[in-house]
Amino acid sequence: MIPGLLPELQVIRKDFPILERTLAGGQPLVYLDSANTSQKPQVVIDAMVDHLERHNANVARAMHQLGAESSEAFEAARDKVAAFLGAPERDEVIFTKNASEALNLVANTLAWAGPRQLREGDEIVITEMEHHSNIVPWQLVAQRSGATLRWFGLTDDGRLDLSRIDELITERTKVVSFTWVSNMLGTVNPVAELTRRAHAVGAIVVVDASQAAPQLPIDLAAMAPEERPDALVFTGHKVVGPTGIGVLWGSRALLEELPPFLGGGDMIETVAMERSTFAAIPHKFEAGTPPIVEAVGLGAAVDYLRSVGLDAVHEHERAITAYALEGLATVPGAKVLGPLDAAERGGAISFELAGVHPHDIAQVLDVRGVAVRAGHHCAKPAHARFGVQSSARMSSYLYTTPEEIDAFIEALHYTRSYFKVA
Amino acid sequence: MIPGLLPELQVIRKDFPILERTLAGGQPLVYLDSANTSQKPQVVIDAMVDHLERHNANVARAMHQLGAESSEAFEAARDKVAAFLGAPERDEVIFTKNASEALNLVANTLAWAGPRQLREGDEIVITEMEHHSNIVPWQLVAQRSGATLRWFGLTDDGRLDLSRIDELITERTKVVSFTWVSNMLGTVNPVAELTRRAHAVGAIVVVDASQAAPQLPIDLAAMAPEERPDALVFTGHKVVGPTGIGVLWGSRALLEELPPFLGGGDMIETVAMERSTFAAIPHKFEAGTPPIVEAVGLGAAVDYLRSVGLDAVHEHERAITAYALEGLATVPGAKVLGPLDAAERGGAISFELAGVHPHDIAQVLDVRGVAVRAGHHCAKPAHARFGVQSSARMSSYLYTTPEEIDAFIEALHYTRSYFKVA
Amino acid sequence: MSQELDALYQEIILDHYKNPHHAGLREPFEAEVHHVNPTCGDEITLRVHVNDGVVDDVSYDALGCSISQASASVMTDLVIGRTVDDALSIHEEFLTLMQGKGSVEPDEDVLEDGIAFAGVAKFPARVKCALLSWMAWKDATARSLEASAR
Amino acid sequence: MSQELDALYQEIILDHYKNPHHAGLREPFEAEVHHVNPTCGDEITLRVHVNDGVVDDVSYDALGCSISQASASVMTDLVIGRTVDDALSIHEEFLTLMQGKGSVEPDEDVLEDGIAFAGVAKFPARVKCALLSWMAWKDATARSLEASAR
Ligand SMILES: Cc1ncc(COP(=O)(O)O)c(C=O)c1O
Ligand SMILES: Cc1ncc(COP(=O)(O)O)c(C=O)c1O
Repeated sequence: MIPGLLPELQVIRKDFPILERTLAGGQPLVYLDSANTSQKPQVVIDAMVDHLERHNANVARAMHQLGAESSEAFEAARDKVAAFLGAPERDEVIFTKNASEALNLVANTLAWAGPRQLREGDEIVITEMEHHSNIVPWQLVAQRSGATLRWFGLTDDGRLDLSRIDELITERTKVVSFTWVSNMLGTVNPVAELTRRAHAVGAIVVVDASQAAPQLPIDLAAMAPEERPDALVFTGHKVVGPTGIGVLWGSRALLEELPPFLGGGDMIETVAMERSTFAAIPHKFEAGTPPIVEAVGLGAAVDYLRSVGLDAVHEHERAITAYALEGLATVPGAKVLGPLDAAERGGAISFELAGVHPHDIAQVLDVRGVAVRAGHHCAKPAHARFGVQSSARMSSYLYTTPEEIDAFIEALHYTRSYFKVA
Repeated sequence: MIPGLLPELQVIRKDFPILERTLAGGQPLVYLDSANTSQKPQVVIDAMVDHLERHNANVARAMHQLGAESSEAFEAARDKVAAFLGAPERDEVIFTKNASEALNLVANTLAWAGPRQLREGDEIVITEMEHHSNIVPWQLVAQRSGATLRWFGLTDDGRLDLSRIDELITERTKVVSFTWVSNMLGTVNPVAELTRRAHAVGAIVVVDASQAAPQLPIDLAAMAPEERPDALVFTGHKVVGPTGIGVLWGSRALLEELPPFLGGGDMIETVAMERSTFAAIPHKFEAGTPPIVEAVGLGAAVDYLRSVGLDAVHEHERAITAYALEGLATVPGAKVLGPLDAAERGGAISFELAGVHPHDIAQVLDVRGVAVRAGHHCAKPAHARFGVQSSARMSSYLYTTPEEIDAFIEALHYTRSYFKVA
Repeated sequence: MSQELDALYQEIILDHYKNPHHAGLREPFEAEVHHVNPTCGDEITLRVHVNDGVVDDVSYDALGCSISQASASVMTDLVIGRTVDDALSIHEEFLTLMQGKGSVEPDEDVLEDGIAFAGVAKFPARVKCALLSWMAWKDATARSLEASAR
Repeated sequence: MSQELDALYQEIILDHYKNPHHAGLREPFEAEVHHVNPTCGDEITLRVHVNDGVVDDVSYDALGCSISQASASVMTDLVIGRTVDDALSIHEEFLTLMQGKGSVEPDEDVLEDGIAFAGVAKFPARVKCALLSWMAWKDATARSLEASAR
């Protein structure tokens, strides 16, 4: 057996009903698209069903028994997420609809009147390996505020090019926003170092943990304050939770400085025709009926991951990724984009196969039940950086077995023979 | 039997598992808080479970079999919602996280550069009976754009005061936004007339259908173009669907004129470091992973309502509301806020009970299993208009029985005796 | 049923509700605050007059349910005339009682009529009502001290 | 398994993919468009030259999978030399085939090599690939006509 795999892997697989599915032609499912969205364990589904069948009511505003039960379940989910992140304070956890909204929330409120308002001459620094959700909000906000958007470039092996850090992070820098783990290259970025540098010039740091939260233990409270980001986001559906929910963690200091984002029910203190005042965090940023049943599901999801243990999940991902990288090395014409050492990367592996377009790879694999992603993976600038228009990507998770990797590699060999690339 | 009730009421009740619940002390649940959030039928829960257990994958971007199934289910939900609204085009249906986000989307994009950009001197007209979610976004946007916010006042019996319409809707008016049915007063507003007047001065019309969609048949395509709003929003959890999803319908003409709202994955055409271009509607306004399983649930929900028949639901609401209004008339000291004729109102009834604070009413009722709401119902300006700080509110839905209304009225009598108001 | 209600609506609470102590806004004061329960809209405007480390007066104008009104009345009884330190420790004790979900045994020597709120702690939705005036008082007191320190 | 694939990847498709007809960008042209499949990033830049109601030339530069590339090649074969009206009706027929989910029987007299795409209609995720160049052509043709009308 490969060292580092989850010892109870077969038991874990039983927790995920979809893994029993067969596809067209009776093919068993080999799901290698978890960086796109993860599958859901029964306990998450059951928690949501129980909520809908027994405890459904609106929160905060409803003071009857169902309302109290629902509010308690919703706020308990906030506690669970706070524990999952090691958040210094539970009220620093804001529920959004996905990671994208969380990033837009920060970007937009930084462009509106307030002590941190972005202005002409200010600079926002992101990186060439960002997901579109951590690019487009900043492009839009730069346009509207007059601030300038600057980019960390990438080295040929898919790391951040830190050689120009002194030129990039300067007194003009107001925000540094970057992904912890790249969804395309798998690269794990140096959060502590970048944050320290940004803090030294007085900039705030936003970390996109959409790919990190599923697979790395996170403990915000344990970070040295100067190395702790000011905001960090992730998305429910990639951490075995449901769609329709994302998380913004922000330090109290930052969240209190930012003006409110969306206006509406539940984010107010009082509303009058002349003007309104706003609730304290977290409610200040949660306008309207929040994703209640989704929070219940997410709470069950992060508890599930913690019960397996994030260290163990991380080990497993590393072992599977190493095994997949080895396998890919046996496929002629296969070229991996990003770091080649599993110890330094996350579990998403983008690759090319000489002579076969990524779409066609994904198609042939799909007929064999192997689900991978093809395209730009919402990371066009990173693709452009490597001179490719698109790539195929396999991504594993805590339920992935070495046998599934074997099936994947075998399917790649078959793809080559099917398209007669010799 | 009361005329107008749903003939299959007992069968319908069986569709809603939560209605079997008992509360503390073995009290059966009498759920009269449906204007706050509705309960969910088994078919909605089952559709969500089936999706999570068998078809879960990301949409649009995933091209394997699960991805195709998930995308198809998600886009089928859009078709169902389009049919529910009688939308002229299915691509005019945008999924948001709730009604509040939908209203903020329109308000914010109107404040950004584009052919309809709000400026100083422009006027936005709303009404004194709006939910905070249709007030605060306009207050914030008025502040940021320099536009002026103006208000329709209310008559003593809780209707819009249209006597000043010529002063309010003028050449300066750029947006008129109002609720179709008031969540506090129950008032049904004259959508066609207000829209015609607004269109005559070139203003766009935004209708908050959060309380209308659950109980009135809506057929946008059948409306005369000059009487058809330009945008209309509602929220999933009030139409027997899940939380975490709302709907913005907008005419293609309007949606194409508005700049994008949130930036991120799935709303782009192409992303480059210099600049990005955006997808066509509906995707232009759906940044990031959308509420997939929620859309599946919402699709099942609106199909459920259509299978019962919105006309029949409306009749039922009217019959129950009339019965409740009669009952309230027997309670000494009970005073209903809003129109007293059930034929002219929706199913939410806010009231006061002389000598007992609304919170205390709700508390006593709750001990008897009767769930009502107390407070300002996110409509503080309307409460202020009637000189009350808060009220109690009972709100029925297609599963409400006359016996439940009897229990509610009886509980009010008991409340009076408990607090010794004689 | 009525037992359950009686646990919440103790006679003492209803008495304070009908005849609130120290109600109305008075001079002198160093700080005035306005607190709102955003959930239900209950409001209180509250003034504190601190003199030489002692809470000389607390006056208020409150709109709200029986629990929130009675709580304001009981709170003023408990803190007026005490040193700020003593009053803060009573505040602490009341807070502990309210957040105890019904598991905390109240100390009548400290909380006096405040022990009537022990039942409220079992109604999570009402805890905020009971705490509104206490939170306003704490806020106003802190501001009074700041104002006098300046 | 391979049968299923063969239904999608007909020999004709693979031939056009390996040896695309009319590829490259040429002059003269009245309109050039750039279309993208936002899902996967496939791109095409396409030029149309219409002369006297006839599609004189269609030239293109395409990046994409076998289906999208082959489709561009087949499309140019079908429309170059036809009247705009005839070409548009072929476009219509191809669209119907692609959106038929596999239930539409293609007419070889009209679609020629295009009938090889009948299998693609059964793969919903690939329909967009097959249509990319056709949509670009229609767009460019409309613009060409506008340009000449001016
Ligand atoms: C009239 C009205 N508008 C808007 C809303 C806001 O809906 P949501 O909280 O789902 O955004 C509600 C319900 O809370 C409502 O009743
Ligand atoms: C690195 C990264 N950031 C952001 C996102 C956006 O997440 P969501 O689509 O849930 O908003 C994703 C996933 O799509 C991602 O991989």
